[in-house]
Amino acid sequence: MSPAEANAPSQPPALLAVEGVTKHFAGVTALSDVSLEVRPGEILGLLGENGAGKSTLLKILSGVMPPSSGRIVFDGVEFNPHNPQDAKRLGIVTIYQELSLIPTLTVAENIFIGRAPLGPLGLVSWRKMEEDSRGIIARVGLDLDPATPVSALSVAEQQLVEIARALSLKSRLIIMDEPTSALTETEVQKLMSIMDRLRKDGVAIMFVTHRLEEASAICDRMTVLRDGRLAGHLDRDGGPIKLPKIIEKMVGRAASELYARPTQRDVAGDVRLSVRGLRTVRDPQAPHAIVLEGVDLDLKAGEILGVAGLVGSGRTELARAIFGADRIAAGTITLDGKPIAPASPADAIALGIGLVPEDRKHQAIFAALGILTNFSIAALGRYSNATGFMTERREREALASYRKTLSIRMASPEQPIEGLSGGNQQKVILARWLARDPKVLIVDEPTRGVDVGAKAEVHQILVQLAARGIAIMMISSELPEVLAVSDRIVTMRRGRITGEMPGIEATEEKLMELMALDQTQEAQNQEAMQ
Amino acid sequence: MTSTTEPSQRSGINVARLLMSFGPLMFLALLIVVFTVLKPSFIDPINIFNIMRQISITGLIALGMTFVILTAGIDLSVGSLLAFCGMVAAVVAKGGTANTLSLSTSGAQGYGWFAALLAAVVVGALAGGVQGFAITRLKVPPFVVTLGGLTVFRGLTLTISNGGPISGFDASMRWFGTGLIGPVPVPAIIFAIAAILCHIVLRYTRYGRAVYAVGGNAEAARLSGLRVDRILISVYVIVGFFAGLAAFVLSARLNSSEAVAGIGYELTVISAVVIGGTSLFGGIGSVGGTVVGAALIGVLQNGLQFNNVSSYTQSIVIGLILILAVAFDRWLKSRVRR
Amino acid sequence: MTSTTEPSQRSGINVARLLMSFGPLMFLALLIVVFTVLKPSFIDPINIFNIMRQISITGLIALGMTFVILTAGIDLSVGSLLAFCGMVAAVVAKGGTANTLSLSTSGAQGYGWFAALLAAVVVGALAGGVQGFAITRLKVPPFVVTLGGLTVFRGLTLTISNGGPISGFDASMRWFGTGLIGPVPVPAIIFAIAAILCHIVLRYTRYGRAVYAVGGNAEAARLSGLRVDRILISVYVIVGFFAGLAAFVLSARLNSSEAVAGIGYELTVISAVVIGGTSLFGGIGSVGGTVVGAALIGVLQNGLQFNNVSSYTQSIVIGLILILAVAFDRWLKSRVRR
Amino acid sequence: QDKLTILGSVPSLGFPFFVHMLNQIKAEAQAQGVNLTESDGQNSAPKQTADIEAALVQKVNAIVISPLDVNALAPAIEQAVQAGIPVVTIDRRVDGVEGILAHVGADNVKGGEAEAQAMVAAFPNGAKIFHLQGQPGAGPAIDRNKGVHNVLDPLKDKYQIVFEQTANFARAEALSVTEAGLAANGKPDAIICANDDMALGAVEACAARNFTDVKIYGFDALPEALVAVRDGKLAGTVEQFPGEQSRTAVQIAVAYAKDKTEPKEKLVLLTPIVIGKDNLDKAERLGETK
Ligand SMILES: Nc1ncnc2c1ncn2[C@@H]1O[C@H](COP(=O)(O)OP(=O)(O)OP(=O)(O)O)[C@@H](O)[C@H]1O
Ligand SMILES: Nc1ncnc2c1ncn2[C@@H]1O[C@H](COP(=O)(O)OP(=O)(O)OP(=O)(O)O)[C@@H](O)[C@H]1O
Ligand SMILES: [Mg+2]
Ligand SMILES: [Mg+2]
Repeated sequence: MSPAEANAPSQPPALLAVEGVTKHFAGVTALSDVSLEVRPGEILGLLGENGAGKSTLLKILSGVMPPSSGRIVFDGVEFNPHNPQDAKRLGIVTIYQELSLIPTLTVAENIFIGRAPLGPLGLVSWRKMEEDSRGIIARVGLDLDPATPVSALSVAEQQLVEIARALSLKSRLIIMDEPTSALTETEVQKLMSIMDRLRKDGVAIMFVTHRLEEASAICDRMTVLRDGRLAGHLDRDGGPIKLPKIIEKMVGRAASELYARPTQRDVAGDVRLSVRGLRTVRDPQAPHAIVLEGVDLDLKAGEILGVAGLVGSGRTELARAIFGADRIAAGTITLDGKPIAPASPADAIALGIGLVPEDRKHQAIFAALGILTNFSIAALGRYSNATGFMTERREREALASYRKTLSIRMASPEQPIEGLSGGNQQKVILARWLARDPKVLIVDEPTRGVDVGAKAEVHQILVQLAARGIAIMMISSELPEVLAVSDRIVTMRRGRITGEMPGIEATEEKLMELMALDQTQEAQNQEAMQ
Repeated sequence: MTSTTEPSQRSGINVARLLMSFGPLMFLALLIVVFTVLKPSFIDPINIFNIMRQISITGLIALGMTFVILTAGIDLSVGSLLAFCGMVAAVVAKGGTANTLSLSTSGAQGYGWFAALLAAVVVGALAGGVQGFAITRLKVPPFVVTLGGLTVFRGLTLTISNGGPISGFDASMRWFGTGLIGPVPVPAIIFAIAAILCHIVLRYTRYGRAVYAVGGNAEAARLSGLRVDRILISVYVIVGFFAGLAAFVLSARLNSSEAVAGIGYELTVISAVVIGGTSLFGGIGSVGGTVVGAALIGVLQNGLQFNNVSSYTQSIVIGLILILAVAFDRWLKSRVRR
Repeated sequence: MTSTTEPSQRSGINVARLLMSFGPLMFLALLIVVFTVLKPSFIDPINIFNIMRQISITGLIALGMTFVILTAGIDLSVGSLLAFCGMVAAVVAKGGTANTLSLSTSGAQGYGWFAALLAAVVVGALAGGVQGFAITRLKVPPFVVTLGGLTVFRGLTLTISNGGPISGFDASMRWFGTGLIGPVPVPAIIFAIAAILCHIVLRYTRYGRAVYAVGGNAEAARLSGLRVDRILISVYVIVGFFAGLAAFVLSARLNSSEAVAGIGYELTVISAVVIGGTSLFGGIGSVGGTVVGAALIGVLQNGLQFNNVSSYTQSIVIGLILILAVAFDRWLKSRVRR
Repeated sequence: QDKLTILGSVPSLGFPFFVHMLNQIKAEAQAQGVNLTESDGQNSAPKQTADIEAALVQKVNAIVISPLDVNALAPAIEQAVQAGIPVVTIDRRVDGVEGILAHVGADNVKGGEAEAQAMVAAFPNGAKIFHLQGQPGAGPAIDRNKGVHNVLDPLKDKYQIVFEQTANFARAEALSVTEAGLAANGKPDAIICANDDMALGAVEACAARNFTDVKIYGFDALPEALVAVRDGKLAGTVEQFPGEQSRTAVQIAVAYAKDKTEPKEKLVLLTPIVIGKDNLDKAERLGETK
């Protein structure tokens, strides 16, 4: 035990102190004079709206980028990391918001990147590496072959792998930038208990999330950022920090209720989209994809259908199959009573179906291209004239209006979208589909990485769209969100629909039960199939 | 950083700023100044027009290549395809494969320049389309398909002409290579018009947006409803078309179509595009950049020849300056933010 | 999920499975069968050894190129660098730049084969290092840097030798190009050993895995604490080293270092790597694939020559078969899962 | 009994000169009633070496080869000689290999000298000269360059080479290079080119500037160049009699392969001449220009 610690038993000295850090980007001040402290054995929540500067601060701490000014002290010594390795050497381990796994390498290799276990002759021992990784990923509740390439994993699985890797490193400070954004309840619970254990072992954790319940449940203290400035600190005072207090600090005014349960809306619409006996086959290119097994589903005009399920339940596959992105083996899809067979997303879009995919980085954004291009790409026909020329004025006007309604924070329409915070990127993608005005809109994790305020706005928007008669299918791993906006909810497990209920009758408990059907029964089903 | 670009400034034309922010252009200006100081006659209109005529051949292909590289593709076959289209144009222009050697225009009794031009661009576009088809349907990477194309088209060309050239076209065809409009060489005018059209297509049309999107993220493009395969095929058709057009102009200029034409052009053409700032990984780049890139190479070669620098030294200098030009651009970009 | 490959199968050698899952290898086998049926003397050991000797030069460079391409880089300078290193080796072996044309070995009074070899590989590695430095520090894309290198090294080579060859090495040096160990040509043995070493390095060392990581996603690799710049520089050093080694073997084989050696090798070498399944976008590929790719090209050329196919037709056939080989591989991969 | 088979190998079929050479070899082989295995060196010494190796495996009865590089091809030729296969070299002579059956050639250095001498004869009072060289490093380019300089260097005072550049044996490049030369140096009296393709490129460049009286000299006497000579566009081109060389070489090789007939001469050297308007009939390929 260090002498400093002995001196102040009640209040251990800070492991990390950030003093007046400022960071400018081209034309943007992302952080301005931010100070905070993290002590060993505590979980510090770092909260703030999209674009508040959380990720920027964390990147500075992990040596990804230098601050424009300010001082960082780690373990009593001034700390100027020049690259991620400098931070790593001191025991600062980071889980980045944008996943930073190497897609072409296997799970095992990603976990052991740069430190593969060596066997005789000093050569890499693949056996040991894969064995060890099996144990490491099991800690976060993941059960897959470590020899699988990461490119074959779902976003959630990738996130778990990344968490597992971070946890397997020797660390004194773990920085987690939205580690739970793609996870469902079960995995989140598992992560929480691991974080708790780490805290007891004296590890300091900085934790960023937009799911405030999570933050409230686990954080000892919170630091809140607003527009790149420090908005204040919150302390656990006996009980967990209350949500309204957090929200007030974040947005600067008292908050209304977070997830307003919908009053029962009268969804009198006809069945718009109908799916019968939908099956998919294993695709050699994506051997780990869930195979759908006879899915039946109806989606009415003007209705929001929530789809709940655990990671790997096949929700994404269902969405992709309807959208024509994956091949269908059997089954029928009808739209407004007419059978359709979209062979590609282009077909589906032409029929009036839209999909906001779950993997923003790989499936939705054009990172280097401007916001304007990103916005209009699915509606090029709408913003061009008969001769194929873009009508840029209308395009810009449309973007400007969505910028206002969705409160997208951006510098200019030409700004590359990669310069936006994650939540703002998500809003641009939503705007992309709103601009198409689809008949059926499928949103897969629509609020992944979106802050509370904006999340409420997104929910509002979905409800408004539904009110205009659009049929909406919303896949979400956040049960409160599903409960908040769905008129009707179906649950999925292992490629099947396992239950259905009206939104107002649903509770988290009921849904959880349907999502996680009896495991042994499930195993039997599996055997019977083979 | 401190000085943010105001939106209003963006649309205004500000030459100094443009120069400052686009390294290759600045480098080009610098080279012209240096060569002019070394030998003032460098900047004689006659030499400038020479340079323009010289870069027009590879420049035309580079325009097409810009489309291809924007989609993160590549086309190595352009040099061979140029030779192939040129031979086709010659056969049409002369009315047969007979190896008519006369350089005099009177010997020609073929189908005229228009048929020759049409044949060249149609064959080029078709050949590009076939390659695009192999890329999208057979899922063979562009590098491999067009490398195959490189040897296939050369073999076909040699087979058609049995290794020899086909020479001697009529005056109306030759005009496209050697004619002048006012003082300006026709090939330079063709190149300029094509560059402007390409710029407009890429910058102001749906199709252009789609090309950038496919190069920026093909999967996201597909999920946004773009017909990615069609767009990919189309860019190879475009570069093939331009190879055909360039072939026609080159044959008209040389009064001869040679089986050995265009060897090594792929590298010159790709250099022009890449020096102009287009990323080989797709999604980033512009026609303006390509024009500057082509001009940079052209000025460099001409300027060194102009000063009768020995060919060995020329190689060394050209290599170093290409690297420097791009390094300088990167350095500028890292200083001045977009 | 239901039928996952069991780990035990992974290490076991299963030729049929390997063939089935790796298109180029199957294609290679097929070609060998076809050529043997056409002309049984094709698989005379002498011819097989000829092929092995023939592919060893570009094969060696392709090994180095595999490292480069795995990082999503490219090296276009290898052909020129080969000529440059060969000339350096010749100067060292002959003890001076005197354009000693005599083929008699007695004329040589230089520093011996070892010094020549050392000079070639050191110069190659240094040249690669300089290019790697320009790529990482000046942030110039590999394509541009090595394209510059292509012309610079050629210019330097021509300057050293004043255009001519340097010929006539002593028997000990020549052994590396023409000697036999048992019935096996020395170049083939050098290639085999180098291939095995490269395989081990890439597959079983941390360095090798880091190379894959950098190619898979450079930014993620940096975030994971890898020294990306150092790794990038190292792969250009490696390919330079192999260009030097190949230059030495080639000079020894031809008993002459030529200023025009290696022209166009970059495409052959890159083809071998790409046909072997290495992705130009980095992160995916293997040394085994490269060896198969090099062999495929070598067998194809030799086999066609063996059957007296006309040179023009050869071009056409080679181009088509390269495309087909890769298409076949893609087709297999889309059917059989890894 | 099986027909004899010979290998005919040329440096590169990318150049019309060698296409002609191979065609002549082919024709003569047919006339002699032997099979011919063709080989295109593709401008690469290893490739030409590999072709010889393949031919050795196939046990051809004789080899007729125009080596891309006299030094680099020496080992392969030596290998053939050691395998007991008669080798006849054309055009370029390989030194240092014992046992080559015969060499039939016209020296490129001599050709370069002839070309320069023709120019000197046309301008007895001196001239301003452009010189377009071949591909740097290539054998013929080196030799022809040497020949030109052998003649002109001693006459430096009268004959100034004001512009000397490579155009890589290519017509398009020669056109560009000549344009640059004309812009930089004004009109020359003569342009000496290391092959006909470049000469024809130079013709176009001069024509575009209306410099029709520049005397342009080519090399190889390709049919196209002969036409240009006839039309007065080229002042001359160097004839090396590749057809005669090739046919003679095949005759020697076949005679030996059939019944070990030793050639009358081991070294057949044809003297290169410059073809001008007045001696067009001496050109080997005049017939092809009809
Ligand atoms: N590379 C960059 N270039 C320019 N601006 C940037 C860059 N990275 C971040 N910014 C800007 O800095 C601000 C803070 O971004 P940051 O990513 O830190 O937000 P955040 O708090 O993590 O938001 P979110 O919750 O959405 O992830 C934003 O306005 C963003 O646009
Ligand atoms: N197009 C695809 N390519 C490769 N793998 C895919 C693809 N689509 C889905 N998968 C795989 O399907 C598996 C299960 O999908 P996924 O986990 O997305 O289902 P889900 O029910 O949508 O769950 P969640 O969205 O919560 O992650 C994952 O292992 C993922 O890798
Ligand atoms: Mg963030
Ligand atoms: Mg999902």
